[in-house]
Amino acid sequence: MDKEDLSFKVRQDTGVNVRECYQCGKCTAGCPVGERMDLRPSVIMRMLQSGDTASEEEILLSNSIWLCLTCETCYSRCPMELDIPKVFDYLREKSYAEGKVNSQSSDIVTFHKSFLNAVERNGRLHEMTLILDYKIHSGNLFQDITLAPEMYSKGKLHLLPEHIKDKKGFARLFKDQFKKRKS
Amino acid sequence: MKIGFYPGCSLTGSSREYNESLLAIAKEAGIELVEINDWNCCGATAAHNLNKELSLSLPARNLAIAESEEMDELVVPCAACFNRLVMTQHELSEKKDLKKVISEKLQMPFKNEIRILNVLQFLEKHIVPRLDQLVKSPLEIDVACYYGCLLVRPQNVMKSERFEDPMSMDTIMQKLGANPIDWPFKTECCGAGFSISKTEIVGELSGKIVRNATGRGAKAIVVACPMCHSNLDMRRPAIDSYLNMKMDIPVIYITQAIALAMGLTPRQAGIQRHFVPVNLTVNR
Amino acid sequence: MTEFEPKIIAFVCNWCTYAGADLTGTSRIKYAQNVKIIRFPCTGRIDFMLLLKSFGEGADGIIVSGCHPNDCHYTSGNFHARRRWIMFRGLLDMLGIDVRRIQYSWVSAAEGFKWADIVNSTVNTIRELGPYTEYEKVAGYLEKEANQ
Amino acid sequence: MSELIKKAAALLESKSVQVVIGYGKGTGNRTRTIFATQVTECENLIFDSRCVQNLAVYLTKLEIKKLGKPAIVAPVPVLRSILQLAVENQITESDLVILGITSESELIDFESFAAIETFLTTHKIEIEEKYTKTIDAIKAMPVAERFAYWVKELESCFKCYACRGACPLCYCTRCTVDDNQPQWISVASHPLGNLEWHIMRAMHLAGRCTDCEACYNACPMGIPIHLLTKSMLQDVADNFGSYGPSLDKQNTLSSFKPDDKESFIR
Amino acid sequence: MSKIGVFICHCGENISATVDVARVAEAAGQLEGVAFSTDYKYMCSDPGQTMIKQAIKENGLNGVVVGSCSPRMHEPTFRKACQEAGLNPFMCEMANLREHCSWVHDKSEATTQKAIDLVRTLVEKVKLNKPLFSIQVPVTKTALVIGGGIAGIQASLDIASAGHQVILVEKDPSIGGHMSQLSETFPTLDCSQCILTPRMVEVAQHPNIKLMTYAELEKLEGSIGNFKATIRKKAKSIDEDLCNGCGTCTTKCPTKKIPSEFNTGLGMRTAIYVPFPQAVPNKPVIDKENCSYYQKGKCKVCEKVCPTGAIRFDQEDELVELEVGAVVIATGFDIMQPSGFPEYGYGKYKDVITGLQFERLASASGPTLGEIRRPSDGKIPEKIVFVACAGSRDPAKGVPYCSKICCMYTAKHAMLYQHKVHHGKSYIFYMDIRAAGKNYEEFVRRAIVEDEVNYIRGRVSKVYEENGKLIVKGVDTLLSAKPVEIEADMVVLASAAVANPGAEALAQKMHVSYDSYNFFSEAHPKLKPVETNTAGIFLAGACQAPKDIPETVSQASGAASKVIILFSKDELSRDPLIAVVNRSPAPVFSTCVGCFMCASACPYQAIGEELITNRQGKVIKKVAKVNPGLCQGCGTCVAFCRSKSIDIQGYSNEQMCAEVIALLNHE
Repeated sequence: MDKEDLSFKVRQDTGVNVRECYQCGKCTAGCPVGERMDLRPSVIMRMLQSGDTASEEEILLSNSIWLCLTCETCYSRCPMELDIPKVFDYLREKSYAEGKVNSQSSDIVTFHKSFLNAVERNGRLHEMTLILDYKIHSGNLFQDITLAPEMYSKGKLHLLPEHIKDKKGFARLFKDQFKKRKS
Repeated sequence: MKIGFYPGCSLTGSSREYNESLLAIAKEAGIELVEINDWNCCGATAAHNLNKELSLSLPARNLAIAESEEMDELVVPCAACFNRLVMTQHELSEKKDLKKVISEKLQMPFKNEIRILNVLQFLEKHIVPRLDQLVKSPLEIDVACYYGCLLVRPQNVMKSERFEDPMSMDTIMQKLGANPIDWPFKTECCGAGFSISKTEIVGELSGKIVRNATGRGAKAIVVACPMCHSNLDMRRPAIDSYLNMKMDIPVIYITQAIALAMGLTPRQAGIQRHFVPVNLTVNR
Repeated sequence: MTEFEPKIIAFVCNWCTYAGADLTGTSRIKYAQNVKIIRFPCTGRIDFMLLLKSFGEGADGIIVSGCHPNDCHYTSGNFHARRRWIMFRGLLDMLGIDVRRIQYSWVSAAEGFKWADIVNSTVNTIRELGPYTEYEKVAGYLEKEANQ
Repeated sequence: MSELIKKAAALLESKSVQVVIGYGKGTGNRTRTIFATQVTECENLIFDSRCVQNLAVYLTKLEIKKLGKPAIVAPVPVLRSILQLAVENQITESDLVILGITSESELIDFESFAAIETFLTTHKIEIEEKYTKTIDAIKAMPVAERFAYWVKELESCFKCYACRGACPLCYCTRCTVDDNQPQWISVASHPLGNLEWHIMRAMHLAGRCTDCEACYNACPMGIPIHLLTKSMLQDVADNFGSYGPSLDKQNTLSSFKPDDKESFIR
Repeated sequence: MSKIGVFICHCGENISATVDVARVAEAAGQLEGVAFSTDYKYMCSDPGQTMIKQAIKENGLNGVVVGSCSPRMHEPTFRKACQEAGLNPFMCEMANLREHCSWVHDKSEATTQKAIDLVRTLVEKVKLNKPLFSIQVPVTKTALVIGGGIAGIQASLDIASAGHQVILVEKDPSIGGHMSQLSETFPTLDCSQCILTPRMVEVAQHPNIKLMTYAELEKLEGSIGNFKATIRKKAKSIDEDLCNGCGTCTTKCPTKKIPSEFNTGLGMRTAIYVPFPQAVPNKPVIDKENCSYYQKGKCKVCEKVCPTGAIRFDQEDELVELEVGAVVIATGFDIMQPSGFPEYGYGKYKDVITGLQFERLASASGPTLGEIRRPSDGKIPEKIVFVACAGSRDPAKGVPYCSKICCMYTAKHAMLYQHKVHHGKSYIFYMDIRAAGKNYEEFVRRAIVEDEVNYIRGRVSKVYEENGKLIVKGVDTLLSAKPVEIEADMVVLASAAVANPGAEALAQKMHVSYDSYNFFSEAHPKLKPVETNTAGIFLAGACQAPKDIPETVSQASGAASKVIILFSKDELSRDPLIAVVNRSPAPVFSTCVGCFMCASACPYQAIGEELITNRQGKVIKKVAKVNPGLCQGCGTCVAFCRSKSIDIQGYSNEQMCAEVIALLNHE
């Protein structure tokens, strides 16, 4: 494994040695979103094994890594006990940091960003803030337009957020970490 | 003994009824759940998808707070929060250098030793032993116990033995007088965090779950996770559109089932907050 | 100053650990050079006097290893050896001879990995404990006398 | 102890034995060992609290054996040694007559070794608290300090082997310390040789020692070597249950249980 | 004066790649007492051995150290070479420079230094070696064969046909083993029972074979040539001499609902039963666990209907002691129950079965008389999914190794299914097709091309039931890992072949080594595949590792030939590495004081008493004495002896002490 290889970095960060994968495909077979993926989990493992730069780029640009639900089914059944979700976490973080998020996944990533924005702001998630932030950033202004009032009527939405008290200490956790990207 | 309680964000909002019913049954059983002070969001899926350090530091702050309040146990009813907290505890106990980094960020004493209980573990330990006295009106219906992903996987970290076919919720439901069915979708994924961003995926995955449960004769689906609940209940229109038919099977929290069996009113159990109407007297 | 290289002597039985160490070799698993093996027919043969002799001759650490309980080629040599180790270990401890310097283990003919692990972890332990200067001082008396 | 004298005399008289091994009055307040071969010599036999020497040591000595069949005055510690010697095939019942003495200084007859064993079940070896406390204190020292303590204690040993000579269980024809092929232990007295000698002596007594303290009593330098054997007695009890000689039980070290504790073995 | 020769082997490059062999030889040459030292490419080769022999003769060497591979590999080779040069073979020792040095360390100064240390240690040892002479022991020419499957049957027949006595012990009521359960065999598709049953009958009728069924090894003592085996004959509750095998009892027995082991639970048997119609011996046994009389004290129907009065309810287990000269272990294998894979639904869904169960379904003698019908409702399945590697090559939940036979039998299963259900569809999920064997690859190709079995490269993640179908969620990794879902009527799991549950206990009884999977270990993976590390005990068949039938039969014949070689002489020589009690001139005679702690510790009861008498015949001393025929040379007694009066030849106190000193002291 070359130090420049993505597989080497994966191993350093997650402890997963992709060479152990013998391509049985059980991860893909059990993946709830396998059908929808452009690169399926076992294929991504194979591409990582190849050490081929173009393949590595393809992985980071893929839709698959964002479609993964982290349901852990693949890991729980993998005969080699490879922690694929952890590998995907690493790939996602890298793809996001390098601005390589697949356009089809932008709503997923927007949602995650809105989520963390909301958390950073209040310390806890205020669902109303999240939904509004997501709507603005995703442009899906009319999605679930009837849902919010119904939730509100069932007492499931609060208009005002709760704040945590130790704002300073909490802000430290976000420092130098997750950057808001105004995209 | 003080039992610490970490509600998590959902329980203060979209899954209020889970919180209400849990506190109601704890009160019935004479157990005090002490909400830990100034807790924060666990970071959920978003944090571990985008930033590893945040995915560890956010849960770690809560663990450190619980420790500082000298809690022996911390009950985390939300399966997603539970999973993040346990994963963090595991990761930081395996990797000492990482723990050092996080501890420095927290600037709090942090031993990483607290015992974290999910709702089923909490019920088994503290409520089930008292159920014999507390069950007033048994629920005599066929139910499908749905565990989802986060309570059972990864099995080595969650310490779940029967991760393909868990039974702990089934056993509790049996004790409430219900008949839990044997079905193969107990731990299939519902679509989790895609509720808003990829609603159509939730419709498909949750639809398969609802279809199998209904097909096997269940009259209600019992859950222990706010995400599963909102996907199966609130996202029913997406499910119906995927299945191309209207499904009316209700989805209740295990804590609501216990509350009802204890004879509490549906309102006390928060049943009125559901999107799919709940009628549990079907096969009486 | 060069790094301290512990001198470690290993007393192993022919049937299990010696064969296990052979397997380590056949499997090309690497381990530290510090440990050198002396072959015995059985752990039952390993006289505590030889362990004592080893410290007297300058060993920093000792490994004693044989067949797992019930697996002894000679039925019960390892069981007898185990009793002897228990008593010997207790006595050494009472005398302040550091029992951490003697690693006892069971390594079967199939445990090539375990052998490498035992060797490496023992080398690390002894490296941390440092040279056995206390014993050397006692043992060195003779040499000093001869030199004078 | 007129009864003892009478009994001993009768044994010699009837030629049931050829020698009576017992305690007699020594110079000053001390006692000495008496080997009475004549009826008249029995008059000198005494028994009181000063009689602590372990007479069993003579049972395996060639010079004494030459005198013929012995009768031996045997208070409890001697009885224990006799039993252990029996376990080790060094004496047989027909070889000797035992003039047993209870802790209440009363004479007691033993028909067989088995009878001794039965008697000893009510006279179990017990390590006095003052010793257990000392042992605990030594074991509580940091390991290097403990080693230094013993090296210092053993410094005064000049290998007179009085400990060996006094021990009823050191009956080897040739002691390993005298073996030079190979030279297990160097003969000269120096720190390493002393340490090795005492380790070897203690190990050879592992599971055999009956805690008579003869070695310590014999040591001209007062080295607390009995602490080593006492500590090992504790180890025997902790690891294998009981200690003390037993005819049907084999020696601690020549027997085993498949489930002996082994927490220290990897 | 020692004149030692040191011979350092390069072992091709195996040693010389990391050890500076020339330096080792040079350093050895400078040791005191070393008269000759050299290195050579292959010491074990003919020129290498010649070099040793010449050096011995030319330099008058009286000791040899060969620094090469493990003595466990070539000690006999080099000792023999020395002997041929006129040197006592026990004056030759080996320093293990390969397994314990060059293979486990990188090339460095320290590695070479370690090699020098090892050589010096053995040089010091060999200086103290003494010429020893082999011990001759008589050979009992009876073989014990444990296990009556095809391996045990073949080994027994071969040994018996060579004219030696064989005792064949089988734990079940009949011989036949797993092979008798199989339907057809790959790659020829001949019927398993048709080729096996004649052999079974031959065993029963062979004058040299004594068959003991429903019996197990209880204890094995002694050593090569002279073992003493204790066999437990479990009570069959039948007088075998009186029973004529009419079968009336088995038809009348009222307890009929016991899952048949032979039919892997797919059929039922009675409490008094013959496992299968072709059983040998064809006489029933009573299964006490399930018999009404034994369990409830009432019934005795079998006794009433037996025409010969052969039922014996009071029969007890019997222990039989046998003298044997060699043992063949042929205890076979077992199938891993796939219940460790809950995702496959075995145990939950009746129509998810193992490969062995499929064999019974496909067998003409099976519960469906050879028709492929699914267990749940007896319907003929229209679609079958076979899952290969359902336990094998799965370190997480199964075994890491390849079970070797599954690829072939799964191809066979699919083929048999296609032959019997022409319109049916079969799918095989596989990872690799391992068809290395005569006509094996051709067989698999036939299944794919002619019988249209659908091979899908990928594993199955989950099997579950929906609407009466088994939904199999798999993947086709050859189509960009496309998820595949098949609605099947039956699923067959090729579960892993594992060691028998009793293998570990049996190995411990016989003191043979076994691997981490509890398969018995061969003495050398290549050159001694049928020997164990315990002389006189040989291996046949799948008890050593998963094997197919041809391989099993060849190994059985191999083991048999080893036994026949052993039996070809009346006496055999044993290494004289045994304990000896010292002797010295009068009046000491021996330093032994006769405490006999050695005797109580000896695992072989090899230590007895010797009475030393004076001229008048009076006993003056009782000392220990080793019986050289019984002593196995473990040396436990040596470490016990306080006066160092007992010592072991070849590992003597002097030698071991010299080794310790030499190992720890370099310049």
